[in-house]
Amino acid sequence: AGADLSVFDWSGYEDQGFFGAYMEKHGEAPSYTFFGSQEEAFTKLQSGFTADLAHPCSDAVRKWVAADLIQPLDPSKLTNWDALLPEIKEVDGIVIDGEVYMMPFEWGNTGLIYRTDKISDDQISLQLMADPAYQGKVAIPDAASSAYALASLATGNKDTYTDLTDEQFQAASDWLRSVHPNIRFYWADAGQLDQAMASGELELGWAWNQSELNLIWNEVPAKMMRDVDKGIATWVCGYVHLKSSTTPEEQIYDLLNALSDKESGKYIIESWGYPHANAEAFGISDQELIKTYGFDDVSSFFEGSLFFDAVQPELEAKMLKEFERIKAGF
Amino acid sequence: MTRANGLLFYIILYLAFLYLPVLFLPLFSFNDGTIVAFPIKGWTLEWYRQLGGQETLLQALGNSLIVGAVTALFATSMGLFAARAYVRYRFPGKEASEGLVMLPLVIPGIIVASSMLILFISIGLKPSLTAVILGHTFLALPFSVSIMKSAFDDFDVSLEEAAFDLGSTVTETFRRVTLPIVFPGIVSSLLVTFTVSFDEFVLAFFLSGNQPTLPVYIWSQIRFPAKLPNTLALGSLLLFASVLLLVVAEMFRRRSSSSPV
Amino acid sequence: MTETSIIELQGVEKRFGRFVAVSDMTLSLRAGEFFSLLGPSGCGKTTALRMIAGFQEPTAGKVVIDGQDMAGIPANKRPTNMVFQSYAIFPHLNVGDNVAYGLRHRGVPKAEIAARVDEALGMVELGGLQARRATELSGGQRQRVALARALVMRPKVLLLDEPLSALDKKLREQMQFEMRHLQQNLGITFVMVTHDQYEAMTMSDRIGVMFNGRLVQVDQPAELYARPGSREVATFIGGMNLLPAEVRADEGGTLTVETPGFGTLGIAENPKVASRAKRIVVGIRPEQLEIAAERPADYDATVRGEVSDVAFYGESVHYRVRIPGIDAPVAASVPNYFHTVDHKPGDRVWLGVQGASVIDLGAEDKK
Amino acid sequence: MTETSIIELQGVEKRFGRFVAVSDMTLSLRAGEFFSLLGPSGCGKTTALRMIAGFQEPTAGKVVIDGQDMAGIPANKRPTNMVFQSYAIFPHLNVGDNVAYGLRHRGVPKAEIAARVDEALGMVELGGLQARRATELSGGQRQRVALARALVMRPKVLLLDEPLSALDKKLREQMQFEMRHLQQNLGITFVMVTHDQYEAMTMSDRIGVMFNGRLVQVDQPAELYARPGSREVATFIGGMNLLPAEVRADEGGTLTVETPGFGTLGIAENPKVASRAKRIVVGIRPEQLEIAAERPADYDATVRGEVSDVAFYGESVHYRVRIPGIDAPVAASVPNYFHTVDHKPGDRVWLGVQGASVIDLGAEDKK
Amino acid sequence: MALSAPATLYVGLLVAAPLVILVAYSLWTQTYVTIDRTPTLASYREAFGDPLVRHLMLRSILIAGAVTVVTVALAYPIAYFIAFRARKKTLWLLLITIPFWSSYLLRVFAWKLILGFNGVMNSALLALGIIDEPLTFLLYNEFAVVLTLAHAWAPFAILPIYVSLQKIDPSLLEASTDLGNGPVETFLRVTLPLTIPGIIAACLIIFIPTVGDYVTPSLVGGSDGKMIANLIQVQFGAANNWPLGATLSLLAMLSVGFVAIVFVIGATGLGRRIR
Ligand SMILES: Nc1ncnc2c1ncn2[C@@H]1O[C@H](COP(=O)(O)OP(=O)(O)OP(=O)(O)O)[C@@H](O)[C@H]1O
Ligand SMILES: Nc1ncnc2c1ncn2[C@@H]1O[C@H](COP(=O)(O)OP(=O)(O)OP(=O)(O)O)[C@@H](O)[C@H]1O
Ligand SMILES: NCCCCNCCCN
Ligand SMILES: [Mg+2]
Ligand SMILES: [Mg+2]
Repeated sequence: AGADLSVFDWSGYEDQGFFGAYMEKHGEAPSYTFFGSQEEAFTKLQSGFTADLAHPCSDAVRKWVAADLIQPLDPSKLTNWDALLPEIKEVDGIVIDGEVYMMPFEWGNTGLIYRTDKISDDQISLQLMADPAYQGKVAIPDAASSAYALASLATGNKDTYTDLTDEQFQAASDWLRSVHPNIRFYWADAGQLDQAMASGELELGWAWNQSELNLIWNEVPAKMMRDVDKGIATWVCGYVHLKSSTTPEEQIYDLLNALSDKESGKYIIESWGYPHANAEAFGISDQELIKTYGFDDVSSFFEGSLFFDAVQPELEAKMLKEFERIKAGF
Repeated sequence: MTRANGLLFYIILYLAFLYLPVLFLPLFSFNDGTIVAFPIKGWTLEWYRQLGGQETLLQALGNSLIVGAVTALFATSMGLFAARAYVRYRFPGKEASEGLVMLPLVIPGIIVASSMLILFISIGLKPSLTAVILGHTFLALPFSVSIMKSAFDDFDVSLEEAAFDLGSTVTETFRRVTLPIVFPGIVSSLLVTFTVSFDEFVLAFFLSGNQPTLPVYIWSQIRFPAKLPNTLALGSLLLFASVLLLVVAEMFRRRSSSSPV
Repeated sequence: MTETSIIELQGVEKRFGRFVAVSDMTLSLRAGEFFSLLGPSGCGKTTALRMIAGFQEPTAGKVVIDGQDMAGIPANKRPTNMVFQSYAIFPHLNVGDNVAYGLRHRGVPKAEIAARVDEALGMVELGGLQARRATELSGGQRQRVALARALVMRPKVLLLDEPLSALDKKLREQMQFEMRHLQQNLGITFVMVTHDQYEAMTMSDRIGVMFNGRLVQVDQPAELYARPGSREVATFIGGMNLLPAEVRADEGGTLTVETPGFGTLGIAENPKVASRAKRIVVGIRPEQLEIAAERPADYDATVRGEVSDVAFYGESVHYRVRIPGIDAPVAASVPNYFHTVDHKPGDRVWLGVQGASVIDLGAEDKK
Repeated sequence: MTETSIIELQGVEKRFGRFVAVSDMTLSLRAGEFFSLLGPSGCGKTTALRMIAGFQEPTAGKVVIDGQDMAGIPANKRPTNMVFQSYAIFPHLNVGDNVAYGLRHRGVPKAEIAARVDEALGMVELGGLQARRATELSGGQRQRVALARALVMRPKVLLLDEPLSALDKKLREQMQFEMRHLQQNLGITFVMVTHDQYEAMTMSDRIGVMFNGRLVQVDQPAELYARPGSREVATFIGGMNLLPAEVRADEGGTLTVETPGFGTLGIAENPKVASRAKRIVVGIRPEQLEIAAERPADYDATVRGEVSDVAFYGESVHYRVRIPGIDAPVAASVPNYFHTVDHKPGDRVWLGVQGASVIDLGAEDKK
Repeated sequence: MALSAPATLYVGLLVAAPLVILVAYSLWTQTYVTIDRTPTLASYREAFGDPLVRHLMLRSILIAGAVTVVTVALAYPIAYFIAFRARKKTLWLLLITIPFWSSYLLRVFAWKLILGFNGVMNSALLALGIIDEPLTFLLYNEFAVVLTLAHAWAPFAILPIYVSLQKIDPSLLEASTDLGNGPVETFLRVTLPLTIPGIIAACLIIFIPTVGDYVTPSLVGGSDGKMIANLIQVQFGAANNWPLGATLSLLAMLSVGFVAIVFVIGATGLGRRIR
């Protein structure tokens, strides 16, 4: 019964703390299949992979809609829709042409994590990544959009990141090229980055706030550079209803509503360190942690940070191509 | 003397090279920490204990078992007949056919995977366990054919003729003589093709749908540090099971090749 | 083509593609006889046997067994059984199950199977070995199991493809002996393929000699030796000195021939030789030549020559003697009664021969 | 141990673990002789040969070649060359390169290599086949290439391990002949291993007979046949009827013995037999027995019996005759002069023998 | 013959059909999420025009070549040992294969544990005081790729060479010795030329698939170790440009085939010249 519902998700999101209400009602967890990156997920879906729900981030939604992979959601069936943070509902890709395509779930930052025992707080900046002193001590994601987001921040073009002019694109590419000699590896999975930061192999890493917490929990002296002026990015991910879905709607909305419940939000905040889309979740969570993670002022994440919106298709293609060349040292 | 010692020394070094990496997997599966690095923090069986509760892992394991079993059956039955033809008969195009069947051994995996993905989609077969099975059968065929070929090589044609001469029909001869004699070869082929499928990643990654095989599952897991120790525990168990399987297979193979005919 | 013929081959031919392995073979075997097909490797013996067994269909001609045309009747429906050269013992079955194999197919009741298997194993002196694994048998034992497995089927005809070639010399001689006795006791027709002339001669009632797919002579062993129908047969079986000869007279079955070295001789006309001619070839077996230091008396012809080679064979000594006017040295063998070699290379010796032991081998140009 | 001995084995022994393959072998070979090691399969012939070649080190004793102790000298440094049973023709090289192989190692100049290869191939009658691939040769040709490859090295001693066993009968006989001539012309010492008594007897100057790792008799072929030193040798070489006998008198080299069936006979004392005893075994070769329907005159002893078996061999006929008082039937062979078999199974016949052809084989209990 | 038909047809179809489709795709174009089926050589132009493609192709072939040479050279003595020296051959063969029956991904991962910054190697060297900073050149480069693959392919090199060594009649080696040659010369003049077919088989079985590997380079190769297959994988994945992916696949196959043929001809010819 409950397991009939299939979810295509990031690995780890099968955590039953996320959907307690669903478990209560159906007695069984949905069945999960995992992907490692949004691109991988997209390729699989395009080649015929079927599921009921998938978990991309907002920047991918337009592309998925264009590829005819997802169907709109009915907000009236989303019981927690009104409780969601208003800033989030305005993010591009959640609603397209008046139709709700994604129910936001978790959000967070991509930022510069650094070893506090090697680099002091006042010393830290994105430009350090290109500093020859850090040769072999830097890692950035093996993902073009994330790399160009970083480069746009570093070259002062964060506002036009989704629609860079040719000169701006050139500047971003040049900047990435200047970082390339320092790169130990382009990370493909967060675990790889975490391990390398923990061991001291890396001192600077462009990564997600989950990594920051993972390091702190493992007692590694590291933290994320959170100063919006120095450069940080924000993203929102959520669940979309796939066209290939075969399970009755009711069951699908049961899961979506369980995921967006404030109890679920409390759980992800407290044990994963990710902020949740439900505004009420913050109130019922451990306030000590809320403060430590900087979630007491939610709006600060949105103002001034670079937001991961969908990049223009032609620009995206250019980024992908150029990024391959940069990685190869060209 | 010294030359022989030198060779022996090299053999020992090489064995260390083969074994050391693999032995680190079980070692770290007992490590009491999620970050896989020295020094080892402490010893625990926690990761093994957790395995039982991992629904998706168990499902992936089940999928791999199914895919492996069906692949082994398909590849071995096709291999059985093909090998029989190759050993027994001369026919036009035999060399070409033998060469063709060995081709999967030498085509780069990504090319097989990507082109099969395109092929299956274009004939309306969505990524699924079925697609993986078809792909794995393709990869496993050369193994099965060569194992069955050596089984038939040892098999004297006159045994079948003798059965026929003593009144047996063609099917009876196959059942009472051919099958029992090449049986060890069949078992050995089933085991080897099963293992080829069980450990295959690239094709399964491209072709599996919402039911991942174990390697695809492992791929999604080794990217997440919290899951890594579980994966190592699983890998250690797999290693152990494979050794058992291989020993059994080898016993069968020996029985088949030692039967003088 | 007599009333009691059990196997008849009528103009049987077998082609593999363009290659003719057996051509126009006509042969009639009497029930109860021990018949051997003798010939060099590749001459088509096995192919002929397999056409009788039904493993190969003739491309022309007819195989008749026990009065029934075998065309279209597969091997498993023929009243013949075969002993294979490699024995083809089923390795996954024990001795008893090997022998019982054919009976099980026929659905013979269990108790009868056991009794008949016992009996058959007794016949080949393997009683009590029922439970032995096939892999634990010696070569000679394997041969016996193969024999028992075929005999237990009580075939009308037993076909044997070089049944003894895998055994060593001592064992082979013993089995020749035993198989011959078994055949005589059972009265079954045996058709055996061999390339060993001694095996064929010591075991068979009649021998069919094959060359290049053709059956060239069918005769009793002594007849075959004494009156070979061609030079090929003459040299394939036993040693033979060949000499060209010119026929001077031909009357009442006696030919007067002029030969190099030995001069004029009266020899018997050989009825096995097809063509008559002026220039013929005659043969003399090495053991029919007398060799002596002094001119031997009482021989129809004598000639002088020089010993070129001496080979000591134990029971006999083989000499080669060069004779003026004859190309190849002439071979003569002498029983070694006195443990001595009488002539050395270089010695001048006399050879003597009787006209009666010179064999007419037909026209010279015939190959 | 003579001045001209080229190979000396002094108490040579070879153990494999606990198994003694060759034990206490002492032997001296003369330069230029053709020596054969003869014995049944597994008796240690190959092992002995390989110790001479240097492929195996003796576990005791000494191998001396041309006056030099070979201890510690590897095969590639010894003045011997070998023709292997399987010929060991290098499959990746053509005929010329095979023959040139050893010369290339020695760094012989190109032109000389070519000349010597030509010469060696000429000797074995393969001139002009230099470019032929090894895989395209017939069995006989491979044998010749192996011979040429060894001869081109101009070894002091040529070792041959069953060099002819892979060939068919006709070719084997021809090669025996040719090899013997080649050896005589070149004057090289040949040491050949064989298990074929005829091959050993026809080719060798001397034969060493081995059983179970021991060299039991070394003699010239005729001597070996006439005076075997033991029952094993007597029965291994040629046919032999064995009879128990009691020595009644022993004087001047003549034994008076009492045998079952044949009664009292005067026979020559055999100097090759070590031990003297009262109860001995005597041997009679089948060809030394006269077989006749009427009691033959002029024989030292005659006895009556019944024919149990007749085997026709072409040049001779072999009878088995059952005689009261003698366990196994007695074998007698008769040259087939008259193309007829004179006696049939069941016939009563007389056997006659001369005391001079009865062989003293020593004490009875000796095995 | 009818019996081999299923296998032949199966492989034939699964080889031929994808090839046809691959060719078709390579002639199409893709923008964003839509495929344009008008035949064009655009992808080929793009592939040929891009120095990156040439660079990766060349590097792939060089890395695969290095992997092949290293693997075969390391494996030869083992195969030799098992064929000529070892008593219990099957036991040894078993011993050689056992490590390969764990998961392939985990084996590659195991190399990261060894070569990593705080991996086994660095830990050991640090503990022994040989170094006082972890070595960083062990991982994320061509060296790591070659080492990892030389490990992964070991049995595929050992087995064919073992088979060809085992076919050598020992009397050939004795004959060579008998004709005056020492062990080294015998090896070079007899053993080696006779095992060339086995060496060629091992090389092909290793070289060809290695060019197409992308998992190992992406795990241990860093950016220096990336190969053409990674670029192909990107086209089918992130870049979502299947036509270019198909084109690159075809070009990779052709290059590999060409190199393989040249190699086989060269190796065979070389073997023939040893006398
Ligand atoms: N199935 C076949 N296809 C083609 N040629 C064949 C086939 N079987 C036999 N031959 C050829 O027919 C000829 C006769 O073969 P056959 O086996 O009857 O010879 P044989 O007299 O039994 O020889 P041997 O004593 O060597 O067993 C040979 O030249 C052989 O190569
Ligand atoms: N390397 C070895 N290890 C153990 N035993 C051996 C070895 N080589 C030979 N033997 C044994 O030594 C005995 C003599 O062997 P050898 O090869 O010398 O016999 P042979 O007289 O040449 O026999 P054949 O005529 O069969 O070639 C045999 O019983 C054999 O099994
Ligand atoms: N390009 C957008 C990056 C979004 C990262 N999302 C990470 C989610 C991890 N659960
Ligand atoms: Mg035959
Ligand atoms: Mg031997």
